[in-house]
Amino acid sequence: MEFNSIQEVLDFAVRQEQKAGRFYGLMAEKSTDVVARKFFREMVGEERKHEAKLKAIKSGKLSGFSGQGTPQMNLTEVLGEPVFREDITLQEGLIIAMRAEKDAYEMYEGLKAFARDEELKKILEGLAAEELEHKARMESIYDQVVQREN
Amino acid sequence: MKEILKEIEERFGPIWERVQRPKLAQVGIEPAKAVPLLTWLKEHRGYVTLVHLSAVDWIEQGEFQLTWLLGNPETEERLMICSRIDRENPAAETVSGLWPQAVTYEQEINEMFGVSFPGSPRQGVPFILEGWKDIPPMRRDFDTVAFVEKHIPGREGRKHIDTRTYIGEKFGEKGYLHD
Amino acid sequence: MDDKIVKPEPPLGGPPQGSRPHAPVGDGCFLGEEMKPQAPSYKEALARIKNWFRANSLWVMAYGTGCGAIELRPLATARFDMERLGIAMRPTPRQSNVLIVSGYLAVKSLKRVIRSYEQMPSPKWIVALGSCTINGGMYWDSYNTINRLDLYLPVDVYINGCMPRPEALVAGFQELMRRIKKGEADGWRHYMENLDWYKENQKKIITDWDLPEYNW
Amino acid sequence: MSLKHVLQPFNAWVQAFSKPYTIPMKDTMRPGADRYRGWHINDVEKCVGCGTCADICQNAAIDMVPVKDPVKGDSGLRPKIDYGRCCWCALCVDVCTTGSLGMSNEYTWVEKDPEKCRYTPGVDAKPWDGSEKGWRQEEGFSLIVKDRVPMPMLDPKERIKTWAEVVVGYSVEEARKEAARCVSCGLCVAACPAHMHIPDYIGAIRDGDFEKALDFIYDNNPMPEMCGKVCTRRCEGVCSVGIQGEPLAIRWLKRFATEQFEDFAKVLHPEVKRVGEGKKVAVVGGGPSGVTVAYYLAVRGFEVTIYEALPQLGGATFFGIPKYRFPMPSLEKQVDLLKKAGVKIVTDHRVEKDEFRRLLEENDALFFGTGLMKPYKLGVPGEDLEGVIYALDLLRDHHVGKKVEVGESVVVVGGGNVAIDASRVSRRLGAEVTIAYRRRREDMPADDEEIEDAEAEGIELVTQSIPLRVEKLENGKLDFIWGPAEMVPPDRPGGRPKPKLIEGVENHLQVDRVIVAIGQKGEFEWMPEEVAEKVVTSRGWVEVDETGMTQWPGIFAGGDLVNSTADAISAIADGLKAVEGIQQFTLEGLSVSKS
Repeated sequence: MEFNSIQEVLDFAVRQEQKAGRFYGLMAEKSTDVVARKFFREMVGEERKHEAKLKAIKSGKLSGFSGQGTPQMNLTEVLGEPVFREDITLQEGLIIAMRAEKDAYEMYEGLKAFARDEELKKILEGLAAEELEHKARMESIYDQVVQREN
Repeated sequence: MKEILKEIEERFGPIWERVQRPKLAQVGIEPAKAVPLLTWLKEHRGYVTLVHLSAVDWIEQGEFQLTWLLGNPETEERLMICSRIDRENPAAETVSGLWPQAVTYEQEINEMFGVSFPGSPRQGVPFILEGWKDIPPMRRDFDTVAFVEKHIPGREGRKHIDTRTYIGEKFGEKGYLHD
Repeated sequence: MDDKIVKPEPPLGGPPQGSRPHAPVGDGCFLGEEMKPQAPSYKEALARIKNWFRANSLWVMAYGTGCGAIELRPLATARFDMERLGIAMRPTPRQSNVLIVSGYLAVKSLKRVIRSYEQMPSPKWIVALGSCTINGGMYWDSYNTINRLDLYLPVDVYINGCMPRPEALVAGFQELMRRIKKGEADGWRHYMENLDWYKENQKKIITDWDLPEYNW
Repeated sequence: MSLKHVLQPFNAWVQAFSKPYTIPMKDTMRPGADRYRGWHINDVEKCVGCGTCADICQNAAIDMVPVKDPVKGDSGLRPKIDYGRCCWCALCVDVCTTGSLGMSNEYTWVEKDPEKCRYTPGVDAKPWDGSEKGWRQEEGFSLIVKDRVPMPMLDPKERIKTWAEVVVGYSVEEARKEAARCVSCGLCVAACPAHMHIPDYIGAIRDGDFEKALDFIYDNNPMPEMCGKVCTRRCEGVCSVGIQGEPLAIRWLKRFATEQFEDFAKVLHPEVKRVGEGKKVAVVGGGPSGVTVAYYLAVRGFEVTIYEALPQLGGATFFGIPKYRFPMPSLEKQVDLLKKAGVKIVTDHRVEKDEFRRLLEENDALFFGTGLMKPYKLGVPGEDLEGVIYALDLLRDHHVGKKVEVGESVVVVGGGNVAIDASRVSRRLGAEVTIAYRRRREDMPADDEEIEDAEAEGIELVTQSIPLRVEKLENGKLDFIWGPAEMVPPDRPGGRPKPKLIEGVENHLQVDRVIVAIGQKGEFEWMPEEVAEKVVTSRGWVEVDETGMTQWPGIFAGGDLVNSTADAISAIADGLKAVEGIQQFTLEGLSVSKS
């Protein structure tokens, strides 16, 4: 994959978010567990928000990415790799989401290596950081919901 | 002290007694015999000093207790003669004939407790209280704080909040068995 | 006895409002003097000089009403030596111009204090010592002591403490002197002008009222 | 009379030039001694506004006045001192629970306006603020009794051999002595989720009136014996006596009061109000929240039926809490009162979808508090191996009387009360126990006391350990592999620090069982789709409004499903909220606004 302009990169990123959104939408439709279903629906909304943010950047309304710096817990690396089933639980759903964000992060990191333009590199870096932030947020939710330790 | 207590018992009939310290004893006696006992003690046993005369309000028993504290300057022994009188229409015999200083004590007890000593010269003459209209203030059924709140103005503008109640109200403390 | 106390008009302690138009500062100190509406400047200067003299000769009536009387003794000793400040003890009210209410005041004493105060020649000042004179102090729930002095007599200076130390007393006298020099210490005038209010309060608490009615 | 007599007085002028005998004016004004009792100072940040100073003041010189909004552990009140009353006895300083109140060594204050002789130290600025000198509470001396009456307990070596209750309980003398330490400030009332009348029942215990104490206790807690034994006791965390000393043993005192009576029904005399007559309420789930709703509605005349899936009411307090902490007879005593109050109890009965719909139709309101009954999984490879079990299952099986095998050694993953309970039960079943916890010891949600007890019983604690995977070994044992973690700061204020895995390090632990106790979730399979869709959130819990009602009008919820703390007293608080809500809903038909 090769990008020639920032616009192209952002278009690609928007498509990625849309893809993810569709994926969560599909899972929300299929799953039987009420909690998982609600979670996936929430994720669809999340992805829409990301999409809107990217579009805002593209049209120049937003100047750049701003990560909140949520600390990483490296949970994604430890946990197993659940696959989608109809009776998927919130826990597995969260792991899937964590992994998806991680994959996206790795993809942008990989793309960065090919970018020749400094500007492009910067925007890819921003995208990667954004995805990393999403991953950390998922981990944080996992930590609060699943590992409540009561 | 033992001998004199024994002698009192022999002469004046049953008494209640307690030796508090080697040279201090307490004797309880019925009111009618109190003044004869005091007289006898002064005239015949050297208890020539009236150290003190005081009263105690035993509101639960419906009695006032009068205590004459006598001193024997020679032996340095002291004797407390206690006598309980009825709280309704309290009166006792005066000892002002024996000890002139008793007049002041009797005047004060008359004012503070409302115990009258018929024959004592300054009964009913204001001593510490002037123009007192309430019940005598040393009686235990006299509510000092209520009196002060009613008659003696203090500074306004103070408001104390009880922490316990305040917290209960602020945090919505409720009871479900009782209202 | 009525439950409610009448509120003073004008406010307690402060100089009376309205009733004394353009009076010269610190003047009009002897009995029966008419307050003149005009104040020529030489009179003002004279008043200032008078006040300076008054401030430096405080003659205290030796009358202890409560525990604070014990704190007055050291003032006469070598450490505090109040005479160097012009403060001297006087045995009768007619010779003194400062009344110290040294702590709690029984209703019975209050009557004597009022009588003494009224016999003192103007200008005269009251110094109140300790908590008891402010709001009753530790005798706040006692049946025969008053809780606040300012209802019955005009106080010029309060010295806080229970009891205030002699040092605080010296500081209090210095404050009184400062106020006299500035012409601010006019409690006596307040008393004269609000006599009815003071008398009403006094009569409420002193039930066997037999004080003479002074005419000034 | 000669000239001499006339001139003699003027001789005194000679003295004008001699050295004065008096001390110079500048030296007469001495500062107060180092421990002089002058004007008050107060460290308002340290002060919690307990009002003990105002209570002890014999002159009624201290008013508690509001200076900020009250929060838990701080009444928001601060002492305002009237110097028209103060006599500088310093009892207020000596009794101060926090040691914040002190006195400066300043003592001079001349005032024209007597109204000004009143101020709030620390709030109203004064020249002597921050004074170093002056009266302070003396080190080691206090009018507050700082030491708690020790609670007799079984020896750790003895107690792992038996299921007997570890805590023995106070005697009458001990309890009254402990109760006498209370300063009745009420800070505990704010901290208690159910806002129990703590100072009142402690006062009744102090006075020896245990019936009155029980009456206060039962006024808003229908499972006090349980709370007296296993409560998380947030009250003790904010106890003002505990700031400088040990907090009041509030939990043990409650336990003492409830232990004085065999049959609560004989002692309690609730005013039975017939307000709810003719109204029916179904309660699904017999845990603390359900019991609360049932009891208080029953005494108000409602017709209440509880449906419970397990053979006994009590919910997590029945199947979760081991009997060495909360014995069965204590629970039965409380259930017994419920029966006497007229609550119908249906045990061993699981409500399913159709029945739920029917209950909804037949009753005026429905409450569910089904709790967190399912464990979350570890989420790591190898967790489906035989030998990996869940703490909840272990505890439940043990309490309903099934035989449980844990082998010789176990590792318990988790750091909450469930993890500690599972470890102590395993210890009593004869295993060597290790607790593997992700965070540090001080971050453990479990009770500190519980952790100490567990350690005393020989349970090992391995902190900052993140499970990586579980493998089966050839000798039939399990290999529990974990990696160390470092702590990173929390992402939200007030959150706990988070463990971050240090990658590349693996530690091994050979065990017979891996017991998972990382967290629990609620289950909603029994609930009709349309209801679940409306009331359940995307995090797996249930949202309710301030009356305890869910998004579905007429359905109320409470307990672990609803609150974030997941303890019994919060469940009871939820129940109380729902009692009010249900009463409003059924009697006044109030539909609470949804926001």
